[in-house]
Amino acid sequence: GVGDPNATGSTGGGDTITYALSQNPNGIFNPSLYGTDYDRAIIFNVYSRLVHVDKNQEFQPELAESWTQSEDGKTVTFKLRQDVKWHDGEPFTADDVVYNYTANADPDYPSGGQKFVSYLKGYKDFHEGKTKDFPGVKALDKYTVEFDFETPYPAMFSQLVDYPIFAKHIWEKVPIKQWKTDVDVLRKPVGTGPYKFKEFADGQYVSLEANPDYFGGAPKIKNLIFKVINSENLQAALTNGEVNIADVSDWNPSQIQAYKDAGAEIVQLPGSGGSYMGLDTTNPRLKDVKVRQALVYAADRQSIIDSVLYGHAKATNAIANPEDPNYPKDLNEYKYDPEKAKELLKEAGWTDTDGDGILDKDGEKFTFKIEYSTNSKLNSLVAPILQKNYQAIGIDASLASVDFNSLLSKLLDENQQFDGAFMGSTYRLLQYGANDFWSHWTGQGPAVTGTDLKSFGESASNYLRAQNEAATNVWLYVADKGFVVKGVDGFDPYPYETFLTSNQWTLKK
Amino acid sequence: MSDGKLENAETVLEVNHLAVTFTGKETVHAVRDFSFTVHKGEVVAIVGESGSGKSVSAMSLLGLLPRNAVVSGDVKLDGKPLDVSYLSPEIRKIRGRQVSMIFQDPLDSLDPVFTVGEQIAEAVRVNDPKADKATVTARVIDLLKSVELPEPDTLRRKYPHQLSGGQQQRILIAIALAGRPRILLADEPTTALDVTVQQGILDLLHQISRSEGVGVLIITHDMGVVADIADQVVVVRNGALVEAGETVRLFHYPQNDYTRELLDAVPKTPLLGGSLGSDHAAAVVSATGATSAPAPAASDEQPVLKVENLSVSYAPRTPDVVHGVSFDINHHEVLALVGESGSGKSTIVRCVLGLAQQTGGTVMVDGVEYLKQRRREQTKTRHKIGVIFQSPMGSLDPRQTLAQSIAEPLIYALGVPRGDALAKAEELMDRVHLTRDMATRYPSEISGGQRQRVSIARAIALNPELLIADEPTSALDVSVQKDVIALFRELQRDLGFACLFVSHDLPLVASFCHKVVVLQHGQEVEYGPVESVFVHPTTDYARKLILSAPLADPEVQHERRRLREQAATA
Amino acid sequence: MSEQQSVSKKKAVGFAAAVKTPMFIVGASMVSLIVVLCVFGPLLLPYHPNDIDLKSMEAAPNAAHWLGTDALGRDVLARLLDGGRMSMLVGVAAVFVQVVVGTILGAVAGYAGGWADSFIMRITEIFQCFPFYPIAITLASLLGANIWNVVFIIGFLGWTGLCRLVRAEVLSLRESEFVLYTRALGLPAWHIIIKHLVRNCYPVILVNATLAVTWAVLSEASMSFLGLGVSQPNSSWGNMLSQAQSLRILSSEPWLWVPPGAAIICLVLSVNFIGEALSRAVTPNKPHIRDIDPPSTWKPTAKQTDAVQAGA
Amino acid sequence: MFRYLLKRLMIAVVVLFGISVIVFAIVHLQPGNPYASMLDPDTPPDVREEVMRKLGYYDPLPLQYVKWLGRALTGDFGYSIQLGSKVSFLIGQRIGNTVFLALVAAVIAIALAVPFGFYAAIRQGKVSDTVLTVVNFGIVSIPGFFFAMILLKVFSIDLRLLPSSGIVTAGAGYVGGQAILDILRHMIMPAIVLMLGEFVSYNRYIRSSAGNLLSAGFVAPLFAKGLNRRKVIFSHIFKNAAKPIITILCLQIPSVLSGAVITETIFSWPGIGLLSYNAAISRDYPLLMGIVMMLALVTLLGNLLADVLYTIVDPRIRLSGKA
Ligand SMILES: Nc1ncnc2c1ncn2[C@@H]1O[C@H](COP(=O)(O)OP(=O)(O)OP(=O)(O)O)[C@@H](O)[C@H]1O
Ligand SMILES: Nc1ncnc2c1ncn2[C@@H]1O[C@H](COP(=O)(O)OP(=O)(O)OP(=O)(O)O)[C@@H](O)[C@H]1O
Ligand SMILES: [Mg+2]
Ligand SMILES: [Mg+2]
Repeated sequence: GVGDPNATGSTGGGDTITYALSQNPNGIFNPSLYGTDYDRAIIFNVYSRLVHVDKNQEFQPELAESWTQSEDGKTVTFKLRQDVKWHDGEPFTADDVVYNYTANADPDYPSGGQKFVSYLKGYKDFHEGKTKDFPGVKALDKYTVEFDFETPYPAMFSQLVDYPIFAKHIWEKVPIKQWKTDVDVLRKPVGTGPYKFKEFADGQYVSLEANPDYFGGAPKIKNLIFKVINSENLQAALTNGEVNIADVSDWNPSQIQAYKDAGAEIVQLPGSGGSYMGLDTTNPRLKDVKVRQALVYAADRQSIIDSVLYGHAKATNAIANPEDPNYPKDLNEYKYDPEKAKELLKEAGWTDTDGDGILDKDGEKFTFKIEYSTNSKLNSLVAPILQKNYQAIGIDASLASVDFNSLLSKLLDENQQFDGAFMGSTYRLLQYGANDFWSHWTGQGPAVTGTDLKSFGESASNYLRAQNEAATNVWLYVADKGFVVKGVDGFDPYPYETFLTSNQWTLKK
Repeated sequence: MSDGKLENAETVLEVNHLAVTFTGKETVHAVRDFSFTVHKGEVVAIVGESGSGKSVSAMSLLGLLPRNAVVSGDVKLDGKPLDVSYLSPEIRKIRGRQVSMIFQDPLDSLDPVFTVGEQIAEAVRVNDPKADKATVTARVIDLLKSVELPEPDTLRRKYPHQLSGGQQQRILIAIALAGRPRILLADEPTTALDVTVQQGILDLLHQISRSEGVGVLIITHDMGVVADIADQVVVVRNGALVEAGETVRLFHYPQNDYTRELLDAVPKTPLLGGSLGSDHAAAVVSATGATSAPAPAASDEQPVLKVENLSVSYAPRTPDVVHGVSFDINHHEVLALVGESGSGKSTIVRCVLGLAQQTGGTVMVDGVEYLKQRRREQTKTRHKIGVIFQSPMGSLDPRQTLAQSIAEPLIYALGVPRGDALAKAEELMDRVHLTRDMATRYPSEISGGQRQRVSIARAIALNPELLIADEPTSALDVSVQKDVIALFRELQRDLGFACLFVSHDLPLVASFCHKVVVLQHGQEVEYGPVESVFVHPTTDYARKLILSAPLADPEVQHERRRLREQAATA
Repeated sequence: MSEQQSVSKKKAVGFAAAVKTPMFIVGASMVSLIVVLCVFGPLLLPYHPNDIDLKSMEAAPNAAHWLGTDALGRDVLARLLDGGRMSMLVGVAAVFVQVVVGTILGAVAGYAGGWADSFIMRITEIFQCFPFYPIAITLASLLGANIWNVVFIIGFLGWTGLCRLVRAEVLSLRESEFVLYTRALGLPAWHIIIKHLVRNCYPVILVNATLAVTWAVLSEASMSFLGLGVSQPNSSWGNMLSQAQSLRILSSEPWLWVPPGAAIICLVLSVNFIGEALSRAVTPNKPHIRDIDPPSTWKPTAKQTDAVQAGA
Repeated sequence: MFRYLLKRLMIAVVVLFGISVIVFAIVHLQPGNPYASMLDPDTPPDVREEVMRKLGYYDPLPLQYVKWLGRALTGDFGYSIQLGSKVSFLIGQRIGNTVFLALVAAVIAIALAVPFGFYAAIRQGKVSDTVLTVVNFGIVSIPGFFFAMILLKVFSIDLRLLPSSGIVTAGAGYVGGQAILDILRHMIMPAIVLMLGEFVSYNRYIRSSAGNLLSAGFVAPLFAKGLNRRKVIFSHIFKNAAKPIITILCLQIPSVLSGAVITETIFSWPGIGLLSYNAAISRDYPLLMGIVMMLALVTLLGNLLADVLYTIVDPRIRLSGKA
């Protein structure tokens, strides 16, 4: 680090890289149970996955050496690497993989489980505890695993990318029911990844050390530390040399300049997290697709990107990453057009009959409550802009901020109605339509299907077109992902994969 | 005691033209021109009305005034001039060594978190810094013995709050004596104490001045105390000397009008005077002016207040404070409740009014146990009772004007319209000789005597059948007290109410009441007509109580002291 | 008696005396100035506090925007004046809730005694034991974030102190003889409580209320910092300050934090001055004797000598 | 004494019970489902329902409370929804940090407040007293979080003297004196921020109680018997002031702990304040209940401690079953 090492005592020596986490990890270091990006950061350095994505967003082998898929898409077979050892020296085998997914389907599994598992053969009976036998996944030999699907589910790969494999010999000692609570096992993860877990100081940091036996090549530094620093303090920590890598949370040029002044460089890549305002399609006022389209037209989304995000974002017109290969190029862009919005509203029967500047229909005024969660600074800037946009076309828009969990549970409650709610999600590969649940939108039958990745992709594109047409959300943007990097070489992230090259990271001389 | 000895005695303290002014938001000339002299072995009493500068004068001699006090005057201690105008090193040097002070409120004057032994030891060490621990302890025990405290060795380990008021006062005296001072300044040393305890302290002071030759300057407003102990009296008013002289002379031949007024205000009480035992009820009646009170009604009539076997406790599961007290009061009759402080007088009053928990017995007003009645009837009975509580300040709401205070019972009890009630209030103020322009004042803006009269006006607003007056004069100085009693008599004659009169002032009781109940520790020890109880007390306690009440008559007091001393040596 | 007389005299004229002290004058004029500015100021400004101007975001103070603009190009001065209304509303309303609840419960507990007292005191202890922020956050999400909830939360969690003070005061007043008198007279309890007990608690209530204003204004700011205060698009000093919570703004855009920060400090400072002046007036200090703090010269000052001579 | 303690403990139990009922109610009256965020939003509704049923979410509220109470009485506060782990484990991990910080802050605050408070009391009404008063007001009127930011800017960014957050240098593995020094350096800023608010209330309180003591009835008699000023103030007034000082120390416990929320948030100090903040934000009600109950217990014990300490410093006070 820069700065006076004596004064700051920063990173403990020349062989340590410190990565800032803006919040404390929950300490759920189980690769299939973790809930936050902060836990994920640790898990992705300690564990490995069967597959990962490359820069072109294609699936590449990791723990799996190769795989094959049957014609009908119902059988997928993985050949595993044979040179992999767990951090405690035990060998990694097909049994571990089978154990992972059997546990996922177990009745006691303390969470929802990975989606693709529920498409596997015999899932229902096993999950309901009717049999002890789960035929959906089996080890053909020590290094071969076969998945058998009831219905083909090509999107499984995206889940394999998200959920690393954990060790059978560690976890089978704990009853599955207690997996989320057994601190002793949860907080001492044993993986196959580039770094070994060393210490979790709750609320402060997680320290990892290099795994010399990593099958992808031993890391070049000795220690990797994830330190909890809230984003307000980041600038101080960076200046002070307490941190080497951190996320950019504010694209304000003067903030970026401040980071640069502190001796850091900025690494920018297309983001994968999208923001949008969900619309309740069952809401009487919003039932009419014209009204929803009007709401999209009336939102000056480009200005929001240009001002609040200083251009560091892409506009979206569906719940998917514009970089996604299945994202159709021909979606309606809903360019900012308040006149068109007014016209659509008029067609839908909303006019200002009493001249008070607010649209009405059948004696009811067009009110619109924009709900957003308090824990995002960005939302508190975007929401007032939308409010102004809507007020400009005669909608009586108001703002309501609640904490994220209240908002979430309100959206999840089918009996509650809302107007517009700010949401954000990570747009994962091959996963579409999950958020329709919130809009209460059922327009596009069985959302996304296909026997192989290609047919699945076409189906996905059609789905996105339908969603775009139905205007179930006011899609806002996918903000670029930014990193502040100080004194580190070899930091080479790309979408979905921040840590894939963490074994290549070195400190600048 | 021989006068000749005193005349030759050397002068210890000579104060001439003492003046003290407080500067600040307003300038107060607390002491204007004050002079007096104290000789060796002599007791000098300073008397005067409240606020006349007595305490300030004493404090100024020790430099114990706040910074905003400007002191001037010629003070000579043992013939050497002492500069009292600032906190001079000499003043600090004489403190506790040559001049000591005994403060008025004993508990308030002791540090609560140190044992009394430690506090005396501190004073000992001031005078003898090199003394070792054993010496100091020995001296502390000596001092405790000299102020006649029992078991000095256990006592010195106690904290102030563990001692009785009289013991605390003795501790203060012991502290004052620790430096073997030439002068003892005693600021109302007995005001907070019971008459019986008071007597002991006065005897002690007297003995110290005689045996150790200490000059004692005692400040008091009680002429009985003066008569009891003082060789010389200095009368002060508005911060200036009015008259000074030898005690007996001053009592018999006061020169100054104010002195005369002061002495006149003292209730004349032949009943308690002289030797106990002579029977002269008729003389009493004429001498006390009790003739002005109408004769008690015939005894076959229903008593207005009848209390039978009353027991009271303040909190559940705590011992009773009053045990089985009985008495009754007829129309036109005044019954006195007397007894030392804490004997349960106020408690009985509260219980009669339903403000304390009755644990046994009955309270009947006009023949009914009104406290057991329903709310509505009970309220009706309550309106027949007038109440005057002990402290004149506490009994008026500081945020109500006088007229509002007086009118309140009329408005809220009888439902008289506000305007009428306020008009009636002004009439009542006339009756108690308050000017109408006071109607809009607040209690803090009038004097204690005036407040007392407001309370009386308020109590009679509903034309009570029964008046309950709890020590209505305890906090007043004699001159104000005299006015209040006169008013009282007048009202009683006009309204003819029955009256329960609580007091610890026996001379006053003797001159004003028909019957008396003597209380000790919540028990009724005597009950009967004033003449018989006071003249022929049947219990030792009553006798002691009656004898301890100092009379404003130097000869009587000297005679009593002589008898006591005889009894002690015998 | 004379001492009692003089103390009570000071009490009765206490507030009047307080009004003349420099502390009170400074505090009161600062508060009045702030009130006037916030009430009438917005009427004179060309901008609405919520007007967004994405073309001039975070602009430094200039001729058009005297105090610059915020992250959405809104005029800082307009938001400052408008936010002042919110902050003061929070302060006053929260205190109102506290005073009403605290006084009523305290007076009832003190007067009624017995089980009612125990019951109310247990409730008070319960509320006292609530850790402020966790409960405030929970309540905020129960009620939604808006100004009235801030008022409610601050009032709801803040009344216990006053309740205890009023109760203690009432307990001693209850035994005072003017109250015993009204009870002996058989006057109804509500009359005694309102006309005598509560009225005599005014000094305690007033002094406590000024402290509570401070507490409310600062709590609103802290709640804004935690995302629970007055919410967008409305401004309050607290949320303006909390939006300026970044080291970047702190070092390079002072117009975003200096005005709300200074405004909070001024308001709190002046309210504290008023409170202090009042409390000094109602609790007169007995002057210390000379030895406690001996004057350096040990001689009467010239001023004192003059006063003595003038009076003599 | 024993009866007194027993009675106080019984009251404490009643109060704790009341707190648990109220907190339980307000937490559960919040709209929506506390477990909502536990599952992926795209979990199918039937799976969601099943998980909820297993968790007892559909039980009637009173039953949920009784279950909670039953476990709580045995010292089991359940598992955190958000973090999975046992509530007692989570609290145990954090409480020490908060207590340490709060204790240091309180000690510094009292160490400063006593001399300043006494000085102001002695100089009551003088210019120096007024100056101190105004300084005090100045300190309280700065919002704590704001002050913290300014400290950060000055000491971490501009001067680069102090680390910006945390308790220790991550992964440095210092031992012995170096470790202590490291912690101290991390603690300076949070302790100052937490301390200042406390300092003002201690200072004001001590000023007024010392002021009352200095004009108490027993002061003049002490001088009258010839003691000097030093002896009067340092021996008599100090000993008498012990009670007010204990009062404020014990009674400020809840405010120190809740003040820690802000400080801990800013300086990423992993304490109970931060934990409670997160628990409240994420409706982690088992954790929140656990923390609230623990803080309430600490508050009550603080009050009790104050009362018991009084009897030591003030011989006038006797504890009895009454009152
Ligand atoms: N610190 C002070 N500042 C201003 N005035 C004072 C101060 N102390 C006493 N006084 C005034 O000085 C006058 C004399 O007071 P002092 O206490 O000497 O009266 P006193 O004769 O002892 O009365 P009492 O019998 O009631 O004790 C009173 O008017 C009182 O108000
Ligand atoms: N409110 C109370 N609670 C408990 N005990 C009390 C209360 N008031 C008085 N006592 C006790 O009751 C006893 C009698 O008190 P009371 O006030 O009746 O005495 P008193 O004869 O009126 O004395 P004084 O002459 O001092 O007025 C005393 O021991 C006192 O301590
Ligand atoms: Mg006096
Ligand atoms: Mg009494």
